[in-house]
Amino acid sequence: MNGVDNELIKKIPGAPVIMTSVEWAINASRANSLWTVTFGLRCCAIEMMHTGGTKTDWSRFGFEVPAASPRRADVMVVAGTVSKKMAPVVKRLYEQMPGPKYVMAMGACAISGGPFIYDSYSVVMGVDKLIPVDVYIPGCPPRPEALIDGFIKLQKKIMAQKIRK
Amino acid sequence: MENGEEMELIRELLYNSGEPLSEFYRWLHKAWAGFSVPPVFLDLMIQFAVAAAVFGFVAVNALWIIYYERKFSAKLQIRIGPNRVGPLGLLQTVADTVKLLIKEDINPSKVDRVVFILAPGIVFLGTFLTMLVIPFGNGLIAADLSIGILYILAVSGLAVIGLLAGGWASNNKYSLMGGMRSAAQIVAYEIPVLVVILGIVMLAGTMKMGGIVEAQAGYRWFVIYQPIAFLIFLIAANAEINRAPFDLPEAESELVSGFITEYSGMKFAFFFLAEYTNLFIVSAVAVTLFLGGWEGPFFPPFVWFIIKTYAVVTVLMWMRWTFPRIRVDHLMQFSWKYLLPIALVNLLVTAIVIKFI
Amino acid sequence: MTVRELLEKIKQKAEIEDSKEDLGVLNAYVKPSSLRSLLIYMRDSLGFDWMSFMTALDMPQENTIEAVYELFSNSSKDSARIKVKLSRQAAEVETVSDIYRTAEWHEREAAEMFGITFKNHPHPENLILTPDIKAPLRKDFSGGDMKRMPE
Amino acid sequence: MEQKTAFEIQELTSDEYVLSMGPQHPATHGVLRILLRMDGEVVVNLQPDPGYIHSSIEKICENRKYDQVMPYTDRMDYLSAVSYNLAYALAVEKLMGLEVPNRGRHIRVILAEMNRIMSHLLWFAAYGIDMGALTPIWYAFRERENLITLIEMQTGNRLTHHALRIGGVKNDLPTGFVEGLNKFLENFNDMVDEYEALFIDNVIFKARTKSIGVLKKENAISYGVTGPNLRASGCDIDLRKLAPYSGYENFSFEVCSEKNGDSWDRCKIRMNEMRQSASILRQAIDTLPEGEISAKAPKIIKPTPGGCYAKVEGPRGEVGAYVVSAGTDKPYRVKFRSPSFSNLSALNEMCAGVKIADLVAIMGSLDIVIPEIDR
Repeated sequence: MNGVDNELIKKIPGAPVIMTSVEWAINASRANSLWTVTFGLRCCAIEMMHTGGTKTDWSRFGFEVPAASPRRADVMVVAGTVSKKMAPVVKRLYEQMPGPKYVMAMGACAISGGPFIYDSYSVVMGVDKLIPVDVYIPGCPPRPEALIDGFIKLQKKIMAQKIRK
Repeated sequence: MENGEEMELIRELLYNSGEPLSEFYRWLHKAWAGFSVPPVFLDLMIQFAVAAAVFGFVAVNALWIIYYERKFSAKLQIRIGPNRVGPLGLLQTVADTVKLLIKEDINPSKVDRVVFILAPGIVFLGTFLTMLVIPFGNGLIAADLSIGILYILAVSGLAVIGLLAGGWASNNKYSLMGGMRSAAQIVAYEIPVLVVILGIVMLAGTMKMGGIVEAQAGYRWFVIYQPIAFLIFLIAANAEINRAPFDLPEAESELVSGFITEYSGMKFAFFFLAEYTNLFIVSAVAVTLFLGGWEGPFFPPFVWFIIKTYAVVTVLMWMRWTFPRIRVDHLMQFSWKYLLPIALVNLLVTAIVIKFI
Repeated sequence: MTVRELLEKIKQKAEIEDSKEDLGVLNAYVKPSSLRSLLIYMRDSLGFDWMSFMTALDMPQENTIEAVYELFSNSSKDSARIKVKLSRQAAEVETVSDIYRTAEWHEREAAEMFGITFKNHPHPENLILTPDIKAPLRKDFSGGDMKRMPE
Repeated sequence: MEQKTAFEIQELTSDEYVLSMGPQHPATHGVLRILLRMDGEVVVNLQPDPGYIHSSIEKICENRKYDQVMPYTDRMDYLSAVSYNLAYALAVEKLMGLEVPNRGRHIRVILAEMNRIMSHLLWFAAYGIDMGALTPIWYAFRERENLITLIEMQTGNRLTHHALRIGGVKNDLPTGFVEGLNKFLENFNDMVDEYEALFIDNVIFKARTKSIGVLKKENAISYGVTGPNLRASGCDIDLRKLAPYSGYENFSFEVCSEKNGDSWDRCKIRMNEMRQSASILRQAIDTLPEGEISAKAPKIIKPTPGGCYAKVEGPRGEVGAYVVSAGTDKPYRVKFRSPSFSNLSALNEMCAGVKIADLVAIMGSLDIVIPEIDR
């Protein structure tokens, strides 16, 4: 339930205002400090590295901290094909991340299986079959600009979050 | 009070903080005597206030130093660095910190829970206690112990217990390896640092941090007399605080993140805070021992102290972003085969020179 | 060395069931029993020190699986393709991973992809696939959720 | 779900333990799992466990028409997509008896060499991170970004170019391409010198790579190791010289080789190869012939029955495509011979008794690309 709309909180004078600004501050800090778990699977991983490269430097937005361990990551960018052998690992990595956690499906393979939809016996058709996905970034592979756009979309999504009761 | 007197007081406070502070202390005691409460409580309160001030400095300084490192590395790497959050990206580290503090705090099911939770605290405690004897200016020191430098060596050794405990308690092979590495590394590099500091103590004739700075007054900085010792101190101290190229305990490409692999949220923030505060402390100690402490023209002492410290911090950052990581056995050999003998010879020469000249 | 000369040479050492020239490369079908001795001979005496790859071809219409060994000689720049015909039901052949070390992984791959058993292989377990997928590169493979491309 | 392999079940001595490196580990360049049997920091024995990105490309290729296979070849090795394009195109052209016009072959060489530089630059970047030097990556990516902009002008894609067609190339060189390439090549050699001085000739780096991970010549040949890794072991085999294809015989370049076969030699060779590729590129744009870029291939490609193995020298070694035709419009079987597959199989040979830090250094110096192994 939305904390600001809570009946009890509404009765306390000034509480909704404070709640709103606290909510804003929490969301803003979450949205502006998205640490990615370094998780590259295929071609998209290279474009992900390029996004951090000199031309489209993603550290400007504060995404630059690559967390080697999922324990410190906020967002998992699934960059590439998820195979059936990899599927349990992806799931486990997601479970190891502390909440609130977000997932971005980067590229056609992570969205739907991409070029491997037909005649393939070992590809999971989209990572959303395994874990909940927040933002989909189409492309094969998507350009760095597209990935940054995806990050900004995720930021907007986070800013619209409400504190639960 | 006349205007000129006021200026004089501010000047006195800035340039020679020790005297006004102790006067203020005496005044407080006098005022306190009016109440019928034992003065122990006043001392306690004052100490609490000092500790809070130091803690505030540690937190703000860590935020700034992390931002500085990000911007500095971006400059080295032909990038821009954070510039979206707040003006010039100044609030970036604030956002990171707030996020880390409100993140889910995971205690994995198979960890040794008590030790796992205590470890970041121990590491941070070691750092925090060291901060107490850093002389920021003339008299601007939380506790000017008569064995100040010895105290730093002793207390900074506390951190290794935390690292080792964290590595062990995580119940992760990578973490354990990281913890073992850090223990071996700190033991190996503590000794050259100790020997180098002995030379300085011989020159200064005191172990008091303030005394060491005063011994260098008149721009007779010890770096001029002990250039080799200064280099050894920089290298060994850099190794002691586990920064690249000596970042073996958390070598990312080898051990994932070493002893902090399993840590998340607030506990990780404490490790992070300790790491960057250590960087500041090492630089501050280098400034105190070798670069004349707060001494300098035009500006008040504490400004000079901060400028010099950040110059040393910049050099250490420059080292971090330039060199590849050293292998673990090379690291050990470097300390035992090169740094320690050179430091001992340096000490011997210093002793002979002091004795006979 | 022309294809004909090469064929003459290896015919003395091994039982060649059939042979043809395919775009200037010798394709020789060898009896499974003499595969190992032939490869040792070719490596040591004819200078075929290089195995580019080892794979298999599934031929359901002939009810055989062909194991293909592509050899190459750096000194004479000759290629040779040695093939062994195996039955689809009981595909079994001796390993050559001790002759050419690279065959170790290639054989593991061929084994899981085609369901061939390599006798005396040092690491007979799967290399790439999970154990629930069996012999996917056979022509009649139909995995549980494999979607066919619409025509 | 997780099954234990024979390697894990084997009896351990009391000092040893099994460490599973990967599939998600910063040093494995993608998702490779390596099972390590460790004694403290020392690797006693190891076994790679690939297959985490296996996407059944060979099965898919059997069910596509000949020209539809081409996009899949890009996605096996995204760092040098043109090498795989080229190997496949050469195999099908040989089956059909097509002759590619001179200009088309030239453009293929330009694209392949650009890909080689891009690939080696990425290796440089990734190796820096492996070794704990965090700055080389940005310099390498600056150069890569320049090259990618150029190659995007030509092919329309940044990584998976799909640049070649059976019979030639898709597009002629666009206007401004040659000027842009010239501008890039102008100071590229200086850049390589600088990077080499910064990273490869660094004292710490030398101490960590010299006489580490030695691969003996006879072992390299037996394991089918190719490319820079083979040439570091003192065997100067380069398919561009040994069995020239696509007009490589018209260019003069040196085959870089070293003697010791250690990690440092492998690094040195890649740096030198970047210089050689730049020289080939310079020759290629100076001698660019006029004419058609593509042979007239039939709309529906139906080669005569038979098999053909074509191989090219990719950045990592011998890239090969074995195409078997049954006379229909779909290939009967396509087998790709990927260099990383063989190179990685020799890892155990190099790693006995090294430290875990050395293992990372050796793996990085092998320059493996995982999807190429798994396919």
